[in-house]
Amino acid sequence: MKRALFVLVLVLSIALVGCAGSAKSDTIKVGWFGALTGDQAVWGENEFNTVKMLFEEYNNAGGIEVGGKKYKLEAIGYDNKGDAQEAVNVVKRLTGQDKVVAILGPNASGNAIPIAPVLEQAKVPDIATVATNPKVTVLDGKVKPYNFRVCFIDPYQGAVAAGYAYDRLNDSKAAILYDVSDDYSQGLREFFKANFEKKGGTIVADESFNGGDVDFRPQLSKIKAANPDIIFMPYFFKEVALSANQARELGIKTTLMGGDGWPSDQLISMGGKSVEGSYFVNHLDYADPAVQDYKARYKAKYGKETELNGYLVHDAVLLLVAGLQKAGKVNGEALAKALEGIQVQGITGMINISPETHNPEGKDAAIIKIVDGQYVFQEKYAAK
Amino acid sequence: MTQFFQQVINGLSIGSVYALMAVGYSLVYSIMNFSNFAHGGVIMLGAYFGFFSLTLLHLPFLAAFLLASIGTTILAIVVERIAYKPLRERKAPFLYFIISAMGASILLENIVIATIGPTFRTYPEVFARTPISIGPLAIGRLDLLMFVISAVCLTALILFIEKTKMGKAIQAAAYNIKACALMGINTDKVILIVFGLGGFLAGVAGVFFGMKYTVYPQIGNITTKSFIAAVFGGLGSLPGAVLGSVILGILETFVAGYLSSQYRDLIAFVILIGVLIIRPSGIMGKNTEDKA
Amino acid sequence: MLTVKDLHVSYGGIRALKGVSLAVNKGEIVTIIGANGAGKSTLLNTISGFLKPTRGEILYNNEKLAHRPDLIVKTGICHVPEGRLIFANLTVTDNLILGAYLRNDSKAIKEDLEKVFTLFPRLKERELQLAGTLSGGEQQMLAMGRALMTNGELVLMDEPSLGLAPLLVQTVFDIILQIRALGKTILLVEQNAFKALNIADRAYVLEQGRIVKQGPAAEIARDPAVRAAYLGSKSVAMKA
Amino acid sequence: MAAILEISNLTKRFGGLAAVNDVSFSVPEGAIVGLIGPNGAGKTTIFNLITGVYSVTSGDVKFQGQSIVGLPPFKIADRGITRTFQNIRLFKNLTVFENVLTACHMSAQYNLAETILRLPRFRKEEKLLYEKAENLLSIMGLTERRDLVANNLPYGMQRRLEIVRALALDPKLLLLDEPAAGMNPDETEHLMNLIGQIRKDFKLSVLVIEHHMDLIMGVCEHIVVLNFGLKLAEGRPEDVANNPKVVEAYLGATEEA
Amino acid sequence: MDWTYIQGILMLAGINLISVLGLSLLTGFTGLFSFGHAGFMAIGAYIGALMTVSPSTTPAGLGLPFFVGIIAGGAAAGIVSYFIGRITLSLKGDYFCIATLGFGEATRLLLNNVQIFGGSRGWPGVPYKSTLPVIVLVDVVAVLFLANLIKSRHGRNMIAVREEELAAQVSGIDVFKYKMTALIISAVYAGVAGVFFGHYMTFIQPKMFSMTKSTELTIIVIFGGLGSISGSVLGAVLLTALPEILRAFEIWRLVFYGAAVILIMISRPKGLMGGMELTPSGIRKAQLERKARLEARAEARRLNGLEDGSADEGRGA
Repeated sequence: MKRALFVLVLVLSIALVGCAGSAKSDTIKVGWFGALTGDQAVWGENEFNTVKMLFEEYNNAGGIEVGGKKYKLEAIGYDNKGDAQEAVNVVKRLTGQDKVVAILGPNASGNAIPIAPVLEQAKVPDIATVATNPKVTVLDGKVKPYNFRVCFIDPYQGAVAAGYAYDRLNDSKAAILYDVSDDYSQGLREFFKANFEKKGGTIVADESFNGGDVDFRPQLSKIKAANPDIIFMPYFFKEVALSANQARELGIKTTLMGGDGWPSDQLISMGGKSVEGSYFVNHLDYADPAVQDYKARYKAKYGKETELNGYLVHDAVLLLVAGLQKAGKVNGEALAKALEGIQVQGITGMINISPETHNPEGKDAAIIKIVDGQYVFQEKYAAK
Repeated sequence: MTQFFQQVINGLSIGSVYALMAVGYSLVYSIMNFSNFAHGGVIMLGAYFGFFSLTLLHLPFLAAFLLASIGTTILAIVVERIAYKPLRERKAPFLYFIISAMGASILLENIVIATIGPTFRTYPEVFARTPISIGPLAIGRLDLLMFVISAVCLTALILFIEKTKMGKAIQAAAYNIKACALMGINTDKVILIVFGLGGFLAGVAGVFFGMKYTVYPQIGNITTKSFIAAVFGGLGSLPGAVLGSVILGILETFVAGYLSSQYRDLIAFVILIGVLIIRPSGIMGKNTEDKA
Repeated sequence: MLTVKDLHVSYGGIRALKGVSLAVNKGEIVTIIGANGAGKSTLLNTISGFLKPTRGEILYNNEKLAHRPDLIVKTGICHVPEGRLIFANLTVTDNLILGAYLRNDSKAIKEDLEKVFTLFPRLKERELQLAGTLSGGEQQMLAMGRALMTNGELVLMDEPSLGLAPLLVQTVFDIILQIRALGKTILLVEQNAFKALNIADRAYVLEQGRIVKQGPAAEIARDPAVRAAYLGSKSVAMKA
Repeated sequence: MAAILEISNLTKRFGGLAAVNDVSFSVPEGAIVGLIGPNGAGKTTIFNLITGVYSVTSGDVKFQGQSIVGLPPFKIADRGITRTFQNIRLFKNLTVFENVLTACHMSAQYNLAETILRLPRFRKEEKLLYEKAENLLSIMGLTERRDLVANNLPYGMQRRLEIVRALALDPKLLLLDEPAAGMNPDETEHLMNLIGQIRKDFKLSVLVIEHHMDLIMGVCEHIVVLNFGLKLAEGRPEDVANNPKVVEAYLGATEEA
Repeated sequence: MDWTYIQGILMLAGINLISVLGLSLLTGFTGLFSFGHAGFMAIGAYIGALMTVSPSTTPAGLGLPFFVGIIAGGAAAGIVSYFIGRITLSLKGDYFCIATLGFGEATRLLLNNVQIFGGSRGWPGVPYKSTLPVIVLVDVVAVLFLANLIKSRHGRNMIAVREEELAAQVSGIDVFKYKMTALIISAVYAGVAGVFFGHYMTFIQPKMFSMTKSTELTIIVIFGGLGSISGSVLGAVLLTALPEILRAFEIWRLVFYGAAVILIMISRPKGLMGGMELTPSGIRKAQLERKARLEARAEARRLNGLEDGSADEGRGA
């Protein structure tokens, strides 16, 4: 008992000492959080690495100038395991304990939605990366003052996918398989379905699974029997690869289609031939000259390819720096004001933050096809 | 009709994965009378062992298989020594075992996350993805192999339990561990062997799981299901675990295929509760009578 | 053959044995009588290694016994437990074979199996039946047969007549004599003090975890205090 | 004297085996009745049947003229039958006082809402319960050990505590299952006196299972002998003791009997 | 440390404490283990939110005051627990745990499919109502209610059920009723905790109430010590704070957590405070017990000439 208490006190004191390191006045602390463990850890790691790399680059160049003074940037990142409750805790820690001026991330809408009250209380803005649910920035028709993002939103993505499948690929019978326990997947499915039907197509099968499932053959067998022209799979690459493999094992040869949950190195290594010839909606074209420089820098520093999230967090950093410079002072509230209506040329396109929605308006989507294990850009496509 | 048979094949295939896992739960339960939740973690590590044997050591498939299974056998025994043996010696109530097992399961999962990393690993393609077609029906090559190896492993296990002296000792220990000791049987060794066997099967299950799906630290969901299958068949009964797994596999497939895929898991849990109400110790579980 | 010296055992927070000393010589039947809870079963369970003494020692053929049941069986002590504890989920033969778990001499095992079947013809009839379906008496026979299969020299018997009909009780005691005739030494714990004293050579009276009397069985059986406490009929006779 | 407990044609089967077979006897009001027989004769099973722990296969158990067959154990306890156990079943991790206090619960009526809000009735009745428990402990000479955890009591004291706990229910009929097991002759004699005393003080009837013949012969007015699930004999102690069937089956056929 | 940050941790600890207290009654005092209490929290959270969410956000919302939400959430969980209890309380040991696990998971999966609550996408827009003073107040009330209950005949009857079910029955205790009472009270506590949780997060999602959450609660109860209210309080505060403190250790913290659970089970299975209370009389009792234990040990030592702890074995809760 005594020993247990002693250990506890020790741990507590170490933690307190560890936290006591005070900030230097010429440093701007910026928070980041996302999943460093769990299904989406690949992306979390990629995001945080990118943030660290960019900050280092700024610092090596002497820092950034805000209001006539040079500042260094410091990134403080935490893992929230992709969990909403953890997200709130982490944001409380970042705003309260670490006193960051802004937060970058997360990539999941489920984690970005519940942090709004904490941000509002602390007056610290957050720039989400790939959180595509509309409710991240707007709730009850009111824009949340401290939530921003650099990506397009689900209704738009769903509409793009539906439009491209119906108009360009000339598919009229679509099947959907989605993750019923995932907010992102449910959202895309809903908007795809609505738009596809509005265009005149029919949904011949609408099947779902539960997050964590690894076997989709019962649903796929049912889909096979419905004989669709295309199967829409709005979920993340792990399940995409698994379900694609199983579909091929069942002898399904139909084209597959998905959203921005797809792009990842792992998709190709896991899905292999099964995902050949599939299409997905993406935030950018990997072959776009604008992104090549970043891609190369990342590869040089970390020895591996960047993921999709890296590009978006890259632009989130650009947005942050531009916002700080526009605000002219290191202050969360001022930064939030400055971000409204700001216009920044990012590597994923022109980012034009609307004061009404805090979304980057008018961002084109890129349609990518998997050919020979490569992501091949097809065209920029905007839903009408 | 085609879809019906296809769904039966799907169900059997899922069922055989469950069976390999469920038997491990039942085996331990039969002797220790508690649900060894750490089994899921051992299966997960089995998948990793197999993966690294193939990719880092470049072992041939069968050797990797064996190495992974030996690894999990040792791991299961280590878990027993650390997390359960002290409790056993103290004759602690079964719930302490369960909590300790949960601790072990959290520990295993997070050690993997902290050391190997949280990302998915994909097995090199040992078997082609193209199915064997029988008319309109498709059977995966891996599924077929898995079904065969599951059947072989489970038959071997049942033969071992039924026909060998050690197997008899295990059966005897499941009935009464004290009387077992009176026969000169080292009960500690019996318990180790049971955990070892469970661990071995966990390795087989893990490698198959990895080959068929993927490897990552939280393969929890499917192990939970296989645990349900074990309960369903009656904890402590090996044939029960196999039967429960097959039934659950087919049932789930049919719910997903014919009713609603949304409710697949929900129905699995509702059935679980239903079975417990009608037959509180599962289909083939041993009925313990409480005497005053 | 077996020597117990100043044995103290605590069990479930209770000091069950408080300095028990006794000896069993080769070829003897020694009985321990005493009330429920006097510590008789605790004594047997300690000898066969299930309980750890807090003090004292147990010597078998002048060697200290280990504290592990299986090793103790190996040295040649077998134990027919209270309540029989047969493996109800196995067949009669399997139960017996398990008795010979430590032995590798398959020929001798076969012979012993035949011996057991001669001793208990009822078991032979039910060879392939599940042990759980046997009657109480048959189960007791099976438990004894199973113990004999270990080929131990010293047989510990814990309440072999427990819960048996009078007729069967007599059979059980007859069998105990037959087992002795096979050259075994027997340490018998029994509630049925009369019958036990009848067949035993020597006896110990255990009370409250202590040996309060010892001596030749016939002498103990005549002791008035023992009769009053455990045999009943004398005191009844006195009152009547 | 009217019978407080009447057992008629009571039978209990486990699977095919009859553990209790067509047994009938009764306990007169205020009497101490002994139930004897070899181990496994079905004595404890009869206790379990009376107290509702086992379900009755056939036959009837009447308490104060009303059948109690099919009632759950707690309702039977409520009617006024309580018992002790062969293998002591105390609330092991509670103190002596807490054991008794718990069993006093039936003397209080306050409900849950009164409890969590500590309303006057709760406080009044709780005070009475404490007094009752203290009182019982002092009558039974356990006051000194009041704060000891039951599990740490010596064996004899545990048996005694079990009886006190049973008395806390204000029973009309007390079933004692081998109360003298593990006691030395001194303690047994003490217990004999105690049983006689509580019968008088608490105005109850007692049915007792015991192997100690001294005790049985010393306190019982009436003895029922069971053997192999069947009633072998019953009657006054001296008659039973001299019944040749009883002597053979239980007391032991000896050269001199 | 910054106050808002500490406040956040304290609020979470306070919320956890409410459900841990309930579970403590069920597990620590009545001896029933549940792996499904996250299900009751979920019911509380959703029903509570249904009451308070403004109709303009979600059409189903009633826009009622917070206290209505608390009462409704707790009551809903209580009512559901009654039906669950009816069918599962007769199950024994592992099977009861498994049935509760099944219930918890089934609740979550069901909520995944209820579209008016946003399904698995979750339900944003729950008003932020859980403030530290209110949570502390509810905690105090919850502790007082529980302490009063434990020290009454009802509480003693529950403990009797845990200690020795058969003896409890023949002592006139309606075992089923008391198990049911304990289950309902614990479910109401969990439900209320769920309401506070929802109104703290302002966003609820079925996956917040997974089996992991249930396990976490059970682990807190055991960590604090079975059969001790003070233990539950201590456990809830420490274990909610611990992951936050260990956050600096990032990925290794859950490794420590798992190891700690095993360590507690094998070395101090009664938890921090098993069976003891931090009240004057509780401390006195603990001292008495300690004295008795030391005496027993001294006696054993006198007998053996060496240390032997066997005297205090077999006293596991």
